Amino acid sequence: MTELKNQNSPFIHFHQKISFKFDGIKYYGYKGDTIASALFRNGIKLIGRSFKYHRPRGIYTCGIEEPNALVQIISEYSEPNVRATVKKIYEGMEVESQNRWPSLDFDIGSINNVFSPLFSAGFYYKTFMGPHKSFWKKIYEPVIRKAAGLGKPPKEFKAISSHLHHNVDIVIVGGGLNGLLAAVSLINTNYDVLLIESDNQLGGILNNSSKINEINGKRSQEWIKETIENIENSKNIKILKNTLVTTYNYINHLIAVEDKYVGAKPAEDKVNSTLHKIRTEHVILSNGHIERFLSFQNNDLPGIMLGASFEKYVCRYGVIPSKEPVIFSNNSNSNSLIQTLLELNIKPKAYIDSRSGEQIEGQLFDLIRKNDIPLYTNAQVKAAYGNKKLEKIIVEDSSGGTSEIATDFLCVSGGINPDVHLFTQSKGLLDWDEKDLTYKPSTPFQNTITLGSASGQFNLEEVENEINKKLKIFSPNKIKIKIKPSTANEYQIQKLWEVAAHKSSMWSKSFIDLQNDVTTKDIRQAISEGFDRIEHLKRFTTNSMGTDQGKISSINALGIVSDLLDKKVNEVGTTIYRPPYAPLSFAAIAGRNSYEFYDPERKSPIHQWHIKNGAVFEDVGQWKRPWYFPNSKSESMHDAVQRESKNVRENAGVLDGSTLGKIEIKGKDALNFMNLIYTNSFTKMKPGSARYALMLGEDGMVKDDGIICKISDEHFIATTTTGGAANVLACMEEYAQTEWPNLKVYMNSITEQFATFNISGPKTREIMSKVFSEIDFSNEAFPFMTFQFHEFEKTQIRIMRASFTGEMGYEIYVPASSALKIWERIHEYGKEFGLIPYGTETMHLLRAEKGYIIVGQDTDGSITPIDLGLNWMIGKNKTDFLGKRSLTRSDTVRSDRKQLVGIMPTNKEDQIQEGQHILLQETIETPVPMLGHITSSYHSPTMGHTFGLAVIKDGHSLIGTKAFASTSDQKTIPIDIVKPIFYDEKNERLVS
Amino acid sequence: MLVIDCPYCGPRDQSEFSNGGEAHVKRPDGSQDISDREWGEYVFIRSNPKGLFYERWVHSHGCRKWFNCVRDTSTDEILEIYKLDDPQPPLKKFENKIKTPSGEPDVGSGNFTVKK
Amino acid sequence: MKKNYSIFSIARNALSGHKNWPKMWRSPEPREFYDAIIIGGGGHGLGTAYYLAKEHGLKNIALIEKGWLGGGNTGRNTTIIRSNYLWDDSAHLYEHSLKLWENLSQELNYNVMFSQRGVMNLAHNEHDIKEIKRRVSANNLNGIDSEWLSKEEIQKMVPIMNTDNLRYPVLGASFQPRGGVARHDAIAWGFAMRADEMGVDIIQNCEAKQIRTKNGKIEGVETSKGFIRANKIGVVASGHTGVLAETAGIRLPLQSKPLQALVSEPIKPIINTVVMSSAVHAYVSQSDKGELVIGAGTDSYNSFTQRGGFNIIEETIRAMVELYPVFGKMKMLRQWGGIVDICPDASPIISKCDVEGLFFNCGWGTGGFKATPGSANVFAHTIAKNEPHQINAAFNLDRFASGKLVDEHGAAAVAH
Amino acid sequence: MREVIRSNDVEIKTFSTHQIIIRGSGNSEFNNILNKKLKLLPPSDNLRIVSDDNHILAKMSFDQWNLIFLNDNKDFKVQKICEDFNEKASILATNFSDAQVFFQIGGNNTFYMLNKLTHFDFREKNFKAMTAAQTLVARIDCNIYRLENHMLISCNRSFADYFEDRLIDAVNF
Ligand SMILES: Cc1cc2nc3c(=O)[nH]c(=O)nc-3n(C[C@H](O)[C@H](O)[C@H](O)COP(=O)(O)OP(=O)(O)OC[C@H]3O[C@@H](n4cnc5c(N)ncnc54)[C@H](O)[C@@H]3O)c2cc1C
Ligand SMILES: NC(=O)c1ccc[n+]([C@@H]2O[C@H](COP(=O)([O-])OP(=O)(O)OC[C@H]3O[C@@H](n4cnc5c(N)ncnc54)[C@H](O)[C@@H]3O)[C@@H](O)[C@H]2O)c1
Ligand SMILES: Cc1cc2nc3c(=O)[nH]c(=O)nc-3n(C[C@H](O)[C@H](O)[C@H](O)COP(=O)(O)O)c2cc1C
Ligand SMILES: [Zn+2]
Repeated sequence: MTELKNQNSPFIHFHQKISFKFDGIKYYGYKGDTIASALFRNGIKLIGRSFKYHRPRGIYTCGIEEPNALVQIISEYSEPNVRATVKKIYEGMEVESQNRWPSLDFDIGSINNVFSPLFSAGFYYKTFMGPHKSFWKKIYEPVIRKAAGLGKPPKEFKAISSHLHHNVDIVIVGGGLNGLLAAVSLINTNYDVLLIESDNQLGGILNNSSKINEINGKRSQEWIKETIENIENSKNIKILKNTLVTTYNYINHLIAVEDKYVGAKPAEDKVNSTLHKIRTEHVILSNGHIERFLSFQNNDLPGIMLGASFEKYVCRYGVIPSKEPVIFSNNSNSNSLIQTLLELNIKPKAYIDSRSGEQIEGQLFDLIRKNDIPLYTNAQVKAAYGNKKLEKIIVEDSSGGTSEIATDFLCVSGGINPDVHLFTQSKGLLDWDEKDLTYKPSTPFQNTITLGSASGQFNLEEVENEINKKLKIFSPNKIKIKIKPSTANEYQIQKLWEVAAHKSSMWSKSFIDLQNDVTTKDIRQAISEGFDRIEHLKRFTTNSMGTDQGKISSINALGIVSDLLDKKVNEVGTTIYRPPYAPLSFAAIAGRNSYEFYDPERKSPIHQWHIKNGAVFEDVGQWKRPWYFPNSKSESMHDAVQRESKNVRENAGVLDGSTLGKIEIKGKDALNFMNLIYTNSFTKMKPGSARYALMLGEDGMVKDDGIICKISDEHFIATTTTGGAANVLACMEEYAQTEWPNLKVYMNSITEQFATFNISGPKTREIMSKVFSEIDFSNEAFPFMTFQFHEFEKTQIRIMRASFTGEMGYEIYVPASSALKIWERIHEYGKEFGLIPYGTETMHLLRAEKGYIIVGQDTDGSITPIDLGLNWMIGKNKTDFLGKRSLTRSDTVRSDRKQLVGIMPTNKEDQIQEGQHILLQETIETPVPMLGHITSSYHSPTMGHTFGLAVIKDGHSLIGTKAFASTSDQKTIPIDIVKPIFYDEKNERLVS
Repeated sequence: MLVIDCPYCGPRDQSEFSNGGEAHVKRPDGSQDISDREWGEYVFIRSNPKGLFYERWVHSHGCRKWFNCVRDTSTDEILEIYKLDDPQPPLKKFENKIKTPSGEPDVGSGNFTVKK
Repeated sequence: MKKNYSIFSIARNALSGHKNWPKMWRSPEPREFYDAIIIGGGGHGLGTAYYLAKEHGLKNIALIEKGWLGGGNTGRNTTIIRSNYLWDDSAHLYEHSLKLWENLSQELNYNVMFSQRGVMNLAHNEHDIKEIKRRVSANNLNGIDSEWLSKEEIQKMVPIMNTDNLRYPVLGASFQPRGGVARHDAIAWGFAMRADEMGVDIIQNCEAKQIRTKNGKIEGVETSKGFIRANKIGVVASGHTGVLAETAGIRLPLQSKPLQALVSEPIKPIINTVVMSSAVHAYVSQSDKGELVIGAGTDSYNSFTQRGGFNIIEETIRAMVELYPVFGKMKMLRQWGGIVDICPDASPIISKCDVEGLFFNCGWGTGGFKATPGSANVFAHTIAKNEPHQINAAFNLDRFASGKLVDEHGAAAVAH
Repeated sequence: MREVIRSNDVEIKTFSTHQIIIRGSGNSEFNNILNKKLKLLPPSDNLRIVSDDNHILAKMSFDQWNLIFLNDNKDFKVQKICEDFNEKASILATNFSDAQVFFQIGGNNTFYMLNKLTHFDFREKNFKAMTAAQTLVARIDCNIYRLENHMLISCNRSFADYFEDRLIDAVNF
């Protein structure tokens, strides 16, 4: 086959040959070629197999609307479902066809075509149910699933993609004729303008067809060049090329994706694509139109293509898919195709038009006559035939006579639609145009202006007028433009939704959705079964659910349905256009917010020390916390925790508690405010003392806990849980602003300002006295639950006597910049007393022995303070605090609620397991009634066996009785229900 | 993503804000003697209109201030933003402002892309 | 006419070019009066009508739907089905449903393609592990299949998952083998067809506008097709239930929010089970057509626009590519939203109310598809008997006054 | 000041400095107290910055002022200023010197680089010189100060490593 070039195409670099592989065979194309245009150059027409029937398929379009020519790009981590009509080739590219086995030419799956009469719409709902239901799981489903999908899964790849936000005044979507003109009108105005074009060339229709030869007396390419220069020189306009707008959200929020490697292999270490997130005041949609196809028997054969696409291959890509194509149309959009071909001395083999001779534009008529092109008017292509490619067509004319035309190529045009996808995404409403037989934008919902084809304005004489009128609100530069079209100015079309089938058989098919193999027969069947709402029809037949979302076919389907139901198309409606406009890469959406930046890591000021000392970390929210400190590589977590715990009980240990939330509260009404926020009363509390406090939700359930330091009635410092820090501050702010605006109070988070070290154990006092030698740590000078400010080496620190482990202890609050210095000092002086660092797991174990709860572990949002046995923490005389009223609801006062208890295995060697449940019976016959569950459980080095905390029904009165705990292997162990305290019940060690 | 015009900072992307649900819900204070049911209504029940809605937002990643607005939940359009101590604007004021008749169409009408 | 579907009926129809299939359901005009009206033609509503006719012998029933059958959340969800819920009340309800799912294709003679490929919930930190182990234990004691999977077991089942090399590593998972996915539209259509066969009037494009009551009793409902009298009304309108309840003077503890989902382009099978992760918010399964069906989150604000912010999609996708590095080269084909009605305790309401003859089935939030047959079944019982089935007794409206919530928030992976 | 990166027409340095967060009513008494102490009249317009050789004083929202010390100061001196403010019950002054780290960003591509990380509208007409803002940058809370010739961004200390990595990444990709 000789290569057919249109050397006039300015976009193809004919001197730059590029080699690439398709299904393992090497081919050549030129720089600028898409995979599709390059394959045409090489005479390849069979590109893939269809989804359901595995029918041979070729290239149907020349752009993003392509339903058929989807390929796998092996050389880019095997990216599936790439449109051959968009993706440009580069040296060394490897492409593979999809959905065929063993080969494209001989595909076993095509046997489906033989059985196709059985695979009617929705056939699977009606079959695969017998003879027994087990057949579904064992036999039918695996077979169905195997057939799924088009391309193969891609390979692992962490693509680099970045995001870029824009804030502008006007976005112009589409840099075709109208987009360029809109930009020109905004040159040097006060608006920030972004002009976005999906192609790598501006100009749109001017590049893709010969419709317009001259603008303002210049050749159109010359005009484009000049225009772009003018736009680029204007400071207020920015042009983004290779950027596809995919999403038009509320408040003019647009998402667009920019391909950084067009016609080149993406580099692995550079940004491959950019996701633009654009916020603008106004949007101008000048994104053009889409040509639709025609339905007739076997309209899917390779060799059949949209007429405008054929023209685009010739003009834009400089390749001529066929030397003697037949053209079949019902409208004037293909007129310029004939013009284009004749200019290249190519004579179409025949022109078939469903319109009558009188309806056809005079200009076209003359052209056809003059060039002696066989003309069929009032005629339709009834069927196409061929083996894996088009060989002949059957034409029926007005008299009902048929004739056969042998041909390898057929260009079809069923009319054009404004590309309304983005407009409807923005929630603009469409209206059916009975003359042009298409939906057109009607009422915009946002500040949206549509121009040119995108507005359904197909008359070239109107361009100047439309722009000047619609952009008036911007007081723009006035556009003066003289367009010299090559063919008719006006658009004209005749209704032809479907050509009746030629000799119809069980196997005959006219496709309405090429990708999903939906035929017009399927549409009829759906209507007959009662799926007559367009949304039902879509879901029942899968029409327009492919990767092309029915861009070239959905209007035809609407037309057929409206005829079948005898309704106006407007009454049939459309299915919903949803984002994205075209499939949008996951990598682009993720941008840099994934992988190493998935979520920030928050680090304590002495994080590096922990790393150096071998800490194993635990994720607590965004924080990294030392979990335990193994003393060697081989020490297990269990051993480390037992060792750390024992050491704290016997000597001393120190924990980095810097992640605890810390809030400073101040103001005239601070006391009042704190009394409302927490269950406790702080009224009688002495300045300088500290108190354990609970915070509830309005539903009465425990939300957070912490220690409150009272500096004065006007000034408090509160701690919160690590996970609850942000919520507690937000909650305080909310109530201060919205419920009690009269209370004069301010709060600041000081979490980040201070590091917190919790030191505890019997040797603590000695260590502290060494570290801070000026401070008197005696019981009298520094009693339990008090705090003091001190100056240490010219920085202010706060020390509080409190403990979460059950041993006597202190919490030291030091400014973050001094943290490491003081932490190291503690270790230095503590060494001789056996001080070690310990992690969160040991802290959890020790506090559980002491019966202290962890909010979120021993509570789950369904536990009140009363359930926890913490009635004493509720300020009895307070008239109000968050959640107070909820504590007296009928369910919260029930005595048999789930309550916190301790549990011990009756046989000490039994293991109590966290998360298991408490039962009254030994044997498990499901469903078995559960009393509640084990919230915490550890092996205690002090007691030498496991123990736990549990919340169980009526727990408080069950203390002293026996029950059973389930185990993860579905057995039970006998347990004793005990008070939730296992260590130093009298608090002697705390106050010592 | 909405753009919300914070009365203190100016228009910002919605990602900076947190939603606080219905506005103008008065918390019964502790001295009030109310039934379980009335209290339950305060804790759990908020209006949920399809249409004009008094709503609270907080500029949580900005100035941390709370404010109110009137938003149409059928279109997401924010019609007025006002500070906590500003008077509650009467809904009458907005009734005609919504750009499309029903705003966002009814669930599953399937026809809403088309002008009737 | 009873419709009997099998490969033989298809072959027979193939011969006549599939032109003579019977209609799935009639399109009747509403009568003046019905014993019971169901408002809302989603799976729950259609199922309710079906069970009312089938199990309670009610003859004079109408179902009114403002748009098209199954066009609400039934037609737009990620179809995850499981019953491994934490609390006894929830577990019994969802397990009741799961059992019905297992026989539904046969019962309806319509293939709902319930695919029991298993559902996995990932744990990403110590807290997740604790929650999940607790839930697995509760499930087992309730007789529900549920197991704890180690990281190695997960890797075997889902080899494409990145378990270690991510910000929140995968530490384990719960797995319910009997869970899975189903064909969402089919259950609506199947219920509708069989309900219609038993004489239920299914009326589409009929919007309930105002529920009319008199002296604390139901009178009927004002619709876009006129006023219809009824003895009993069951409201199953999902996101719109709160709006309808308000017309009868009932305030429900519901907030309606957009919940989004998306599908990728179709590819050959790569993931054979359903994987959910609450911590990083990514839910995925692969449909029989080949798309990845991915569930995202809700927007923070109330809205009836069936769409949400792009930020929600972004959150989900970045978690997806982190968990599954092979998805970096995948593309999103379509994203959409549905309006879910969310209850404060993340559990549904299946209850009567102060108005005699008025019943609600709502609050399913982000996870009611799995409950479709079970919820419909016990709701039909509640309407017919005027009192709850023991399975839905806990899901009453009184709980918001008494405080006896069924709080599924604490339980990891409430959603979907 | 430590240089973080200088590339692609962006220059980023990082430093920590003393800072006090002052909460109060903004009434004349409040202004007087600040003015007396600092010789700076607190801005009354929201998000405005006033400065002298040693201080930046920015009004961050209607009841918060951020006081940043540009030159090295002694810890105890700042602590003293804090305590002096705190003498008044109606003022809460918090020493924030260790709570945040600062990044100074300059160069022609500053906004382009930052807009990879934030939606914030840096256009002159919406964010004039000598104004401040609180917003999300790289998904975390930041304060931004637009000075005459460069920007200052501060974020919480625990995020410092992360934020620095994000800035470098944004310059490079
Ligand atoms: C994106 C998404 C993902 C989800 N994923 C899952 C999942 O994986 N697993 C799971 O179990 N659940 C999931 N869910 C939840 C699940 O879809 C719903 O809980 C369930 O489908 C609700 O069914 P329904 O029949 O109650 O409601 P719907 O199907 O919404 O039906 C309600 C019907 O009422 C109609 N209606 C409303 N107002 C009126 C009126 N005034 N008059 C007449 N008719 C009216 C509506 O048009 C609608 O058809 C998901 C939901 C969404 C949105
Ligand atoms: N008389 C006739 O038969 C006839 C037929 C068709 C068009 N016309 C006329 O031709 C003119 C066409 O000019 P035009 O400017 O309307 O269209 P155009 O085709 O010249 O430009 C549209 C541009 O938008 C780009 N685009 C499309 N979707 C995009 C997206 N999502 N993101 C970014 N870019 C996108 C395209 O790549 C293209 O360059 C119109 O004035 C029309 O009246 C006449
Ligand atoms: C499980 C499931 C799978 C889907 N698969 C596809 C698909 O392959 N192609 C497609 O275009 N849409 C698919 N959709 C999305 C629907 O087209 C549609 O967007 C969704 O049902 C919501 O309806 P709406 O967009 O009409 O509002 C799927 C939806 C669901 C729930
Ligand atoms: Zn603000």
